[in-house]
Amino acid sequence: MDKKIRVGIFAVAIMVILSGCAQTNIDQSKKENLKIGVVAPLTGEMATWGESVRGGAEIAVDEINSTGGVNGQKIDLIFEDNFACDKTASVNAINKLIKMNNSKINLMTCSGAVLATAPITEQAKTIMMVPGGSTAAIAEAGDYVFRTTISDDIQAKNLSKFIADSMKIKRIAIIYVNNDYGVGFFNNLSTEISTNGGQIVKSEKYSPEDTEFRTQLTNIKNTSPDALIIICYGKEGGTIAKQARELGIRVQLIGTDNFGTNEVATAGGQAVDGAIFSTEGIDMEQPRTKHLIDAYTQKYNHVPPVDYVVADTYDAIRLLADAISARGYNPDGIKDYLYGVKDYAGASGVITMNSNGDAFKPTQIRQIRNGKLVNYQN
Amino acid sequence: MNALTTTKLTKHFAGTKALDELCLEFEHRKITGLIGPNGSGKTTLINIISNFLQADSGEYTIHEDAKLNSDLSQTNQPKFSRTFQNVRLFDQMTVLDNIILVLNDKNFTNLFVNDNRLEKKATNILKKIGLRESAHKLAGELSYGQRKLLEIGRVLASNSQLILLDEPFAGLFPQMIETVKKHINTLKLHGKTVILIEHNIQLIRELCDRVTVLNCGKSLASGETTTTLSQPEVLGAYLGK
Amino acid sequence: MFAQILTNSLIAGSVYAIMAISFSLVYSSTKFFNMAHGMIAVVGGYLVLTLTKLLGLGAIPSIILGIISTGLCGVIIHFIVFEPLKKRQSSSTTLLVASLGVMIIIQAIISILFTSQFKTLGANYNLGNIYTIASATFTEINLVTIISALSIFAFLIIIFKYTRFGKIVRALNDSEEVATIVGIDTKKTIRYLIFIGSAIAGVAGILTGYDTGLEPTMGMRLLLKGIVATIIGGTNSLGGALIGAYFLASVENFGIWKLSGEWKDAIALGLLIIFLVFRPRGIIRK
Amino acid sequence: MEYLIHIAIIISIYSILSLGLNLILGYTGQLSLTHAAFFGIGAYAIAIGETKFHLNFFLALLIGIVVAGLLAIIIGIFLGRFRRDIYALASLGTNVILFSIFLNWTNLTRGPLGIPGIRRPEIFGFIFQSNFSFLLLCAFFSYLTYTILHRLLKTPFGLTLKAIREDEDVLSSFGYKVKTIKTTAFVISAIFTAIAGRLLASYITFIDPSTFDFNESIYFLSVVIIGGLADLRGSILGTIILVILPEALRFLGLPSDLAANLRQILYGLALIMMILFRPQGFLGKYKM
Repeated sequence: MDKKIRVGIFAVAIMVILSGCAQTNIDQSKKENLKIGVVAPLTGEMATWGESVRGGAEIAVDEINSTGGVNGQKIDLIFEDNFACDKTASVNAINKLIKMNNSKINLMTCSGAVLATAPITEQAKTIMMVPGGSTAAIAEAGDYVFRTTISDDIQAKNLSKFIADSMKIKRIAIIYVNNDYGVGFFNNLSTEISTNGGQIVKSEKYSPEDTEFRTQLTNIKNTSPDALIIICYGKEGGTIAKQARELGIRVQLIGTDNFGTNEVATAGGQAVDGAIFSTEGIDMEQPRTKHLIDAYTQKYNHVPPVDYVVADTYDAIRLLADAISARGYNPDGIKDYLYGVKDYAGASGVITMNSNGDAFKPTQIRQIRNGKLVNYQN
Repeated sequence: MNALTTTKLTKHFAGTKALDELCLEFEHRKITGLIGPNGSGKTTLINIISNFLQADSGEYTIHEDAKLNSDLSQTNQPKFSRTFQNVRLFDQMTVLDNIILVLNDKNFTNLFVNDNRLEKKATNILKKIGLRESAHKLAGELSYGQRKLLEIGRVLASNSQLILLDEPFAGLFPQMIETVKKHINTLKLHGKTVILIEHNIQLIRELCDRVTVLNCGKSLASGETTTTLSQPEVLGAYLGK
Repeated sequence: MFAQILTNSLIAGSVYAIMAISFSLVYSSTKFFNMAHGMIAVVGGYLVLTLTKLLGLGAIPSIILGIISTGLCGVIIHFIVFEPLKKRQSSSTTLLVASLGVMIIIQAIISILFTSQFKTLGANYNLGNIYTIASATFTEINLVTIISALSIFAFLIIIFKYTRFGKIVRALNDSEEVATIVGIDTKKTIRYLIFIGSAIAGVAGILTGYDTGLEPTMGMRLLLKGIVATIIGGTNSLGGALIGAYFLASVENFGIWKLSGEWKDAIALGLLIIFLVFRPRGIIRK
Repeated sequence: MEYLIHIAIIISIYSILSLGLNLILGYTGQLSLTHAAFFGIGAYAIAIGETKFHLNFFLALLIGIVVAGLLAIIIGIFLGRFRRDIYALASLGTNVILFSIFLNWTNLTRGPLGIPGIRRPEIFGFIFQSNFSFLLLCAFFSYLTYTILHRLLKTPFGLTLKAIREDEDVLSSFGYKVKTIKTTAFVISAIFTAIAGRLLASYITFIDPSTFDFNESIYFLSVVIIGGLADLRGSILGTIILVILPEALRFLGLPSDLAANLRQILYGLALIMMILFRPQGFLGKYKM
């Protein structure tokens, strides 16, 4: 009996020593580098988001370090997986970054994870930058919390105004994913649409891992709407469009920022041709954005899965680098700098930070034409 | 006075009639041998009485002798205690625990109260069946003979009046057979009714006061041991003379 | 409207049916709920993906090759993990837990090899031809799914009824001990059954690959619906698996039609629990 | 140092849950895949209690125990009818249904939006604000769980649990009310799981349904199996290993995408190796 206990305790001891020594060598060799932690869903269903965040961050840091870093100090990225946006894993990761790696600046993805970890970064007075997490609740998450992705309510306002004024569409059906992103966006959109005189003829929900939407779409077809808004969280947007077309729904398809990705374009194929979607001010012709997308495709030899997340993360790192070079590696200085950001021409559009630390960017309506994400001309 | 009566007890297994409207009586405080060729329904009868199986039709009643039960405090004491053709013990529990489980007070609330007298009671039952030294071994680690003895120990530990033994002697060494015989007789002395399934006619003659002969689910004969065993139809069907 | 919902149930039901038939084959021979069986279907899809996209084989040869290698894959996994456990007379719970471990490993390996990005087997997808019968529309791939579900079922019924192998399997289903006593090489027969079951699961993975695309995490979803369909229909009969699958799909689709989309899983598992309580042996009692 | 306190809090919260689950899985031999749902019930009881009705932590704790207990009685009786792998499937079903209720009963649980802003527990004016004080609270609760279960398993009740695992029918032929015993064990285990859920909710301050789906149940299952079946110390060791293992991987500095999937492979492999070569887990006494 005691032999087993000794084996157990021994195994635990190695684990602790292992984590201890590994941590110390992180400190010595890279004393002088600036540390930026990145927490993202590198595995599980959300992995395509995680890969986009990793890509955007790595490209930005490579560029900064190749020009000698910030005031001569190189930036070190520390990636942590939060196991498909799991709250406890995100809290574990942020605690490790702040307390073991004492990294004062951390990127966090997934709205749920942001809400769970914001109190920790607030208490530790460290900066949290959110490249992907658009639910409105994050605005009041804390004064050290900033976002380069725009909040859903801004996007919902602009999209519904566009639908009502320039597309003159009144009868709208909505199908949306049953998670924090989908429900949050739907709530904003339904209020905005009614203020703009539109009418939601049918709304249908689906669970995130589902791949079978024919029955919900049949319900929608039955109310013969003028347009179908798809609020999807990932690639299932393409499958919804495909099944809608198969069921004979020929109306205009409208998507949100998550619909406008290369993944949805490949999944939807011909079915999403002509679909429009609202997204951040990513303008493909704009040199900074074009350069970023080409750099990503060249480095990872595949097209960025969720391009607006790549752009947001890239801008996040760039903005932080500018802040550090202006105010040094101290959170309070960086905080004031970030609040003062005005008309910053980033890869994801022209960014102005508002008082909640949310980026305000003009949203843009873009279109999918034969598999490419292009600017919209009617 | 009968300890157990069955009326029209029937049970089918995929077409064949294991028990065919069986009406039997088992006398009180007597050891009754239950004999018959393989598949004549002996084990099925025992399984039904100890509700491991549901009968298709007919019923059985176990009559309690009020006198004997007077001193017992436990209310829901089972009316029977049994052994199994292929031993069924709590393998990954100690030998001692296997016995204590039978001695425990079964109603729900007293389950949370420790009664340390039980351990002593259980140890001397183990002494009786010669398993005292392996009290803390796991039941699964015992030899086949020891496992059979532990099942007998469980029967001794229970104070129910009706005892059902399904081939308790199968595969035992001679001297173990003696210990089991001794215990069966002590059970009778304590006023218990024993139903013994056994193939060895010699043991049946030695132990049983009465005998019931089953054949294809029907009762061929039953009565006092020597007279029943000498009846022609029993000899014909069973002993193949 | 009603016809369309019925067609939707038929389409969804066919995928459930293929999974349920493959699962009931494996379950009747191994007698435990193999939770890794869903991942076998996913492996089938990704094998065909590698054969078509990366090695450039034609669609038909890669599908046939894919199905056969999925069958082999099922047998190999059973040989490595489950046979030693069965030799040790482990309980069905232990085997179930081991199968959870296998599921986790396969899923991780696939996401390392193929990343979790969306992959579709359809070439650059054009809408393909859409058929409409009595105002219910469905596509070519839906038709192929329905036809393959029914033909697999018919094919198996013929084998089990009229061939020697079928008799052996039926004997094995009744009781493994008796079968061994009579001289049937149960180990080999079980391996054949697992091969056929895993191959059919591969078909389910491939069809989903063409219809809604492939991702490493879809295994559990496919499997759960397959298990529910098998139990509802009756675990020891192929007919039961088929009927259970279409019954589950229709209850789900008509349920969503009346309630709303997010209750689909709850309806399916609710149905499982209702059957477990009131009719544990399923619709077809053997 | 602060980080180790954080890890210790997570370990003590999860060990309460694995101790509770071991009562059902290791001692009574029932493979329950629904414990993540009870973990959720505890978390939601405190979240709703605090944000909607502004109860203090310990009052909400009491109400949560009652709610978890009542629901556990119903589910326990329902599950009591099944055995072995059918039991596992039925419990998987209940977990999915409870998860759908968390997700879709929007006006109670705010659905997928989750409930933010759960405050730290407070008693007579003292707020467990600092991590160290919270660690003491969690350690107290896990010590309480350990002693209660330890003493419970010494009683005849504990003995009958092991006998249920071995051979339920023979035990009921001795005259025990096996169904009531099984349900009681399920209720006790569910209550401890709910307490663990409550502590996690007040530590993480934000909960939403995604942490309580059945994949989490599978995770807790492997914690108990690897730690050791039918041995309380085994569950604690299992929790330590399976909380530290993924964290330790963070420090190895592997390429981030490989490391993430490696964690899954390690965890699946550990499960299979354990069952093949050491079915009772590190410290366990019961070979599965």
